[in-house]
Amino acid sequence: MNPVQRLIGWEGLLLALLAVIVAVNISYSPYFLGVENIVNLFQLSIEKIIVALVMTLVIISGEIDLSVASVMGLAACVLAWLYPMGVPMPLALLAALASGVLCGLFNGFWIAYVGLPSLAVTLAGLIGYRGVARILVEDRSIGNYPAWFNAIGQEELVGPLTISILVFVVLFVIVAIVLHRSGLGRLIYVIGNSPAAARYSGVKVRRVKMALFVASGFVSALAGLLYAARLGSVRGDMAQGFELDIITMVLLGGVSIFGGSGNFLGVGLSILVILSLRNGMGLANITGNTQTSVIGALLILSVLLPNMAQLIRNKWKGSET
Amino acid sequence: ADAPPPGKELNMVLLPKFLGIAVFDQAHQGAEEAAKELQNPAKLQFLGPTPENSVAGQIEIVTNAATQGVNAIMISNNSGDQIVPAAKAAHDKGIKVVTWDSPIPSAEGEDVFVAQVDFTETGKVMADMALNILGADGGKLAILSASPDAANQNAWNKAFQDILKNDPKYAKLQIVDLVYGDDQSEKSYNQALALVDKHPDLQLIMAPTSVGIVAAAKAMQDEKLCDKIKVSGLGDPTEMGGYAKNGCAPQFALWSFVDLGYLAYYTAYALATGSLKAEEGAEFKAGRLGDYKITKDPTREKGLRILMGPFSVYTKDNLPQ
Amino acid sequence: MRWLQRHVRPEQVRELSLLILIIVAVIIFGSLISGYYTARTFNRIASSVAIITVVAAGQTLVVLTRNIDLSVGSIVGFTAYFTGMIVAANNGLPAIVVVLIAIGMGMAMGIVNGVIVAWGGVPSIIVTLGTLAIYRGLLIDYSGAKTITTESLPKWLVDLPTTELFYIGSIDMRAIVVIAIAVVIVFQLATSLLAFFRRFYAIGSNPDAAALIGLPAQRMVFTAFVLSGALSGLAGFMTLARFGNITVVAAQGLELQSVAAVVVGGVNIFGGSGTIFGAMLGAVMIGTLEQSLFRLGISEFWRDAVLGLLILLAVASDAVILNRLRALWARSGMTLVDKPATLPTTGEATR
Amino acid sequence: MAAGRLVDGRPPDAGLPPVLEMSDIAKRFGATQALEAVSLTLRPGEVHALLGENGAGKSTLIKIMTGVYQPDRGEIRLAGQPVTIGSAAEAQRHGIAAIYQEPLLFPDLNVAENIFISHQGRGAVNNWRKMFRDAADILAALGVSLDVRSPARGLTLAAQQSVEIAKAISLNVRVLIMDEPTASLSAHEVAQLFKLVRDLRQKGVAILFVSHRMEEVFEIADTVTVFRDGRLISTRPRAEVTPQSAIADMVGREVGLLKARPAVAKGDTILSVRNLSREGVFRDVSFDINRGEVLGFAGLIGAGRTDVGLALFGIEPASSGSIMLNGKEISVRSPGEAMAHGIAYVSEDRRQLGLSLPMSIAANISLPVLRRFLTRLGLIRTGEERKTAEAFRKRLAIRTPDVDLAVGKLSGGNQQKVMLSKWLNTHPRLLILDEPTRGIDVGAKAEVHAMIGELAAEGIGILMISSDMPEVLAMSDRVLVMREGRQMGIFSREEATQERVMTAAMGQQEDAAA
Ligand SMILES: Nc1ncnc2c1ncn2[C@@H]1O[C@H](COP(=O)(O)OP(=O)(O)OP(=O)(O)O)[C@@H](O)[C@H]1O
Ligand SMILES: Nc1ncnc2c1ncn2[C@@H]1O[C@H](COP(=O)(O)OP(=O)(O)OP(=O)(O)O)[C@@H](O)[C@H]1O
Ligand SMILES: [Mg+2]
Ligand SMILES: [Mg+2]
Repeated sequence: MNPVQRLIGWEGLLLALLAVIVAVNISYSPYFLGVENIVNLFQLSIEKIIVALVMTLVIISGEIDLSVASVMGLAACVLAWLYPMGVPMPLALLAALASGVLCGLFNGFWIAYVGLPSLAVTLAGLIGYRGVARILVEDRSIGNYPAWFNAIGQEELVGPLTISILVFVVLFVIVAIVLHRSGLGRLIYVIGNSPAAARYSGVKVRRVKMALFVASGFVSALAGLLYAARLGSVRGDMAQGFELDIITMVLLGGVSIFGGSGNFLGVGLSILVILSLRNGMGLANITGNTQTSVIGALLILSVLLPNMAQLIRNKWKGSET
Repeated sequence: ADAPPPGKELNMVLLPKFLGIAVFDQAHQGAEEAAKELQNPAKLQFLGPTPENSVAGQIEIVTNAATQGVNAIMISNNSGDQIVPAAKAAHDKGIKVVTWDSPIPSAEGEDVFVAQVDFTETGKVMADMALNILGADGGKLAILSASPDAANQNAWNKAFQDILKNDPKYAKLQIVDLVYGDDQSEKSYNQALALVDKHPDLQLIMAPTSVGIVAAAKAMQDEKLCDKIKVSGLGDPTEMGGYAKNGCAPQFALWSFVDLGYLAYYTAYALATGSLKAEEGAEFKAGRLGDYKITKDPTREKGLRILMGPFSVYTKDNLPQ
Repeated sequence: MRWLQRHVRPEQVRELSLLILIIVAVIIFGSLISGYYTARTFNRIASSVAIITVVAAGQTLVVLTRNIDLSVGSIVGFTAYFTGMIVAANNGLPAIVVVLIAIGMGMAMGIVNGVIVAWGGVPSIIVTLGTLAIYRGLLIDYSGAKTITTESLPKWLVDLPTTELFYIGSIDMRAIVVIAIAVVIVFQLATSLLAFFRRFYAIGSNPDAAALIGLPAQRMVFTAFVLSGALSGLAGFMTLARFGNITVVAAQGLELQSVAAVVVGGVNIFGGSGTIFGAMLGAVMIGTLEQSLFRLGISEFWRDAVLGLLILLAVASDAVILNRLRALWARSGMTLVDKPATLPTTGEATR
Repeated sequence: MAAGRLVDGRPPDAGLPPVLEMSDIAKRFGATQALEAVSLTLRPGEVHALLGENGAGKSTLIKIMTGVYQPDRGEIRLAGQPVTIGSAAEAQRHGIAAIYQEPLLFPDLNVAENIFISHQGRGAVNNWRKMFRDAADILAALGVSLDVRSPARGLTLAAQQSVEIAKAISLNVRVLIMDEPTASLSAHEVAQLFKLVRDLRQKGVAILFVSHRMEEVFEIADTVTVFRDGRLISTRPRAEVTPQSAIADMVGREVGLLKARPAVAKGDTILSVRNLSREGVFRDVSFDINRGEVLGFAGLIGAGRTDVGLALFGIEPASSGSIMLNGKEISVRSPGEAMAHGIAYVSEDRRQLGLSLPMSIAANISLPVLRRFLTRLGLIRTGEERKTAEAFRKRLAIRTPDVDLAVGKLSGGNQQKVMLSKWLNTHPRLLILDEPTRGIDVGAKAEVHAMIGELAAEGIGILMISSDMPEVLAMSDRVLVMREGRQMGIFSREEATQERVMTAAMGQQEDAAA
């Protein structure tokens, strides 16, 4: 299958899936199409899908960042730690973002310059950064931020849209262009496909990877702050376990875990699929564990079914793959 | 005080911390019982998140419930103040928000908290059990709590620590450590053992969590330490019976979660029908449990509460058959 | 150097370095913690590491084939819970049957993973991310939120974790620990001696070549997942025995722990190299740190931070060492022997 | 086994019943008809050479024999019996083994295991001692001594190739297929290999031998078959074939044999290297390259030539010594710097280091100079990119439907051409070619040589690492010979004869050293 066919195949599938889910949701729940609900549908997972955008780049480059959720938590906790000490809010926010960048640099250093597998490094990060977050806030739950900060996460800004949602939209467009139109995007694919060849072509592989992890750290921190703004208070366990959901979104989008392939249309669609599915099940009063099971099954089937179809087609064409 | 009018069709949601924990299912039974008594034709929704996704899950469920415009939500809050925006939103839409088992610390977005017992009372009960076990000349004890993020746990521990500090009666009881088992048997078990290693002269492990207390008891039994180190705290008699008998846990306390669910339902129903106003001094009759009164919550300045009580302290002699 | 090369293979060097790291760690902790060198400390670490070790052994097999099994945590929890339920219902069951039930359950779930990965051609991380959620979901659904309690279990099972099988000096070897060690020994031998198991390395090392020489890649991958499932099942049984009280959150997060153990243990996450023994060392390393840091009196809240850092250092130090050695190995790898007697005959042909 | 009757070493005779017959085989890949109505017969004790341009279908036919691909049409008979070869495993069971164009080893397994794993029973228990001993013996027979305990990772192509061959002969085969086995071997090793092939022939094994090196084919083959565009053009006994006629069949036109490049007038020195060394890899390499000059690098595999190349290109920077470009001392710490100085390096390993196989031809060609194709905002001007690619496609006659095709889909030779284009696109002043014609057919080879000539004429300095002796002698103005990381001498075009270069490469005393 050439890339074009594959693209149509995969995104087509997701699109069909999305159509079905939306149809079912509409028929089941009168509330689904309500503006309020649509906004909530995004709001409830907005931080995850923001991080999913950068995660896409990281995975296509053949790496992975398991530490994103912990970085989200850490950034929020840095804020929660500084603000009560009387540090002015803007400074506290900058510091929080900086902490994300630092985590990114740290990951990037070990992965790009020392050459450790990202899975190992960011696994350590997953544990370690969460630990630092814990050190900062311990068992406290810290709230009472300035109203304008909470507004960022909660108030509707343009029509019914919150700042978080706008951030997501803008980021989506930017990252999509970077990946599919820019030189950097090209390099990301090449590195994902054949790192050695990239190096032998004078590509600054290390710098690109470093850049990706820093971006990942920064955006995760940003998302963490948006999360804090949305919930209005911060605890040590913030965003714990989000990494799996985020990776699920990216992989369901048809991005190869081995790097080198995948595209943004797919990720966009998979985000819509997962969010509307969750929301639909929520409105149908389906409880948490069933929801996660269904999404788990969906994740598997969405790759399994096309493969099966392909396999059968070949069997019956009698030719090898 | 008069009972709420039966037979009203009210959509109500019962929301536990997360699914799969025995005590919450007992609360569910109680609520169902109340629902039958009050002849509410609408089905009671028992919706919960999965353990690993508790905070985000609870927020999501509350938000969806608001979207569906249910009449009342009963929350055992696991999200500290992070649930506030969601709860507020629901409350602003005229939905009655009742918390039970674990309240919203700031009490924002909450009508009333149905308290199983008085939290300072809890501290006292824990102190008394400790005193009874360790005797007049006291000794060293450590707290094995659930997660650092559980509001009610933290409140209890604080009350416990305060009373030991301030009341000369308990002067000889010394708290040497506070650790968390995250309501996971394995972690609690290992934590208990670790405590033993770290404090050679430890005499009592106080675990105000139904998961933690059994794990601790099992650990002491396995290590044949029961005669040296006792276990106490808040535990489910059906799980703890054995340890009460064999002396590993001579005393522990709990309230009836069935009654708690029952009372929570009555409260929410009464509020939703308007027969009960969420204000200090308001009274109503909750079926078989009799009359209750809404009072200020001493542990939360803005909060209102209904106090269920009482504690039942269990020993090997009064275990339920 | 030459001698070393003859007798030690790179991945063994990797393990040696890790072993040294552990020893150093123990010495440091020993000097900081009074009464550290006791049978008790050993018991603590050993029995807390036992379960994760068994899981990590299965994880290693999977990782060798360039796959990963993130569902192990859910499998362990699932088997622990339902095995518990079954024994609770009929206390009379002979031990061996109980163990087989647990292993069988795990195997079944491993088979599901394996079939989908091997023949469905779905990347393992996707499959097991899915089954991670599904198995746990099923557990919550069918548990009816009951807790398995020590009460309901037969005595032999409750006592198993503390039964001492034999003694080495003052150290008593407990059943759980012995099971783990047995698993490690069996699979270590198998993976180094049996052609069948060597194929795991081949497939992970170069799938294309494996296909060209006709190794049944799909069957091998399938086998790896089944074994991982079975071992998780066994771990489930061990969990039931050790903790007695099983809730639906049992063994949550074990997947990451096992991956951590495997990674620290020097198993190449991209397949092809690493050993069961290494994975065990990885588990021991982490277990030692966790236990000892607590004993050191490091605050609850500091532990994870320190742990994360130490894991990273473990990986880094051993990777650096290994790269050096790899280079050395490669360099002196080949020497083409000169045979002046047979000067190239191609000469004639070109004239 | 058919071979059984021949072990007494009776000379092979065409009268024997064929081991393997393929009739009317066809295979199509999407647009390309890789094979069409091909019929081929292999007899015991016969070395059957298969010639054809890049993309003629040689490898495809081989992959069909070894069960990697299934033919769309046609029949395969083994010792008279019709068979279907469903998988590589089946092919092995039938006694068919193959050595592929690119060696395929298990980097993490040690050499011995690499040799034996393919035919160990599933139930087998490794007896490492015995395995190591047997492996060492087999390699000894090949005249290679490898540490059989060391992992295959990091072996040079040559070393890997030797292991591949050892692997094949360790199973007792009836049909041995060699797809360009000599592509990465030096003359010395080729000689060793051919000894072996002759032994096997004696034992009655049928050997299918694919090579782009005429002289080898005529040295070893009994029968010569020529492919063109997926069709079988001719099958004749060697005696009836001349190089010219074979080439004519291959390309469908007359092509001159490799002829010496006219010496060019010396320009001034571009690059002068002094005492360049890298710890434990190579030492004290010193040479000059003038504008428009081709400096050949000869030596056995593993002599360290590639490493010198890598040092100049900044991949593995030298640890000491000096590099002067146009009289200015420069330091090359990274490929980026090297390219900035106008140095380009065309790798010997196109699959791993040279190209990104899943990416399109155009993307590969633009990669080193991607900047040139970016807008101010850093977006790619795909139109420009494709235009450039098209230009090179014409200039080097790359066989492909279009430049958006993934490079991996091209045949070996065409991939080589794409790699060349990629580096020519950087407009280098100094071009380092590492095995530039490895796996390239005569037609393309001639083109590449012509290209090298042109580039030199344009004033580019060229450093050509090659294990193809005739090529080195014909193309180079001067030849530098390396051996085990040391420079054995530099020979002027006049001094450089086959014998002298060889002797130097083999480490015999050589006074003519410059
Ligand atoms: N047996 C071996 N195992 C691993 N690496 C080897 C071996 N022999 C040589 N090498 C590596 O190969 C390089 C030297 O061979 P190199 O390829 O440079 O020689 P060459 O003359 O370029 O041969 P080739 O014709 O393959 O390019 C060095 O990097 C050396 O480390
Ligand atoms: N997997 C494939 N998919 C599509 N086309 C292919 C594939 N394999 C080979 N081809 C095409 O089939 C034709 C024959 O390729 P093949 O590799 O057999 O040529 P070859 O004679 O081996 O060339 P070379 O001498 O360069 O190795 C080429 O046009 C090639 O592009
Ligand atoms: Mg070929
Ligand atoms: Mg070379």
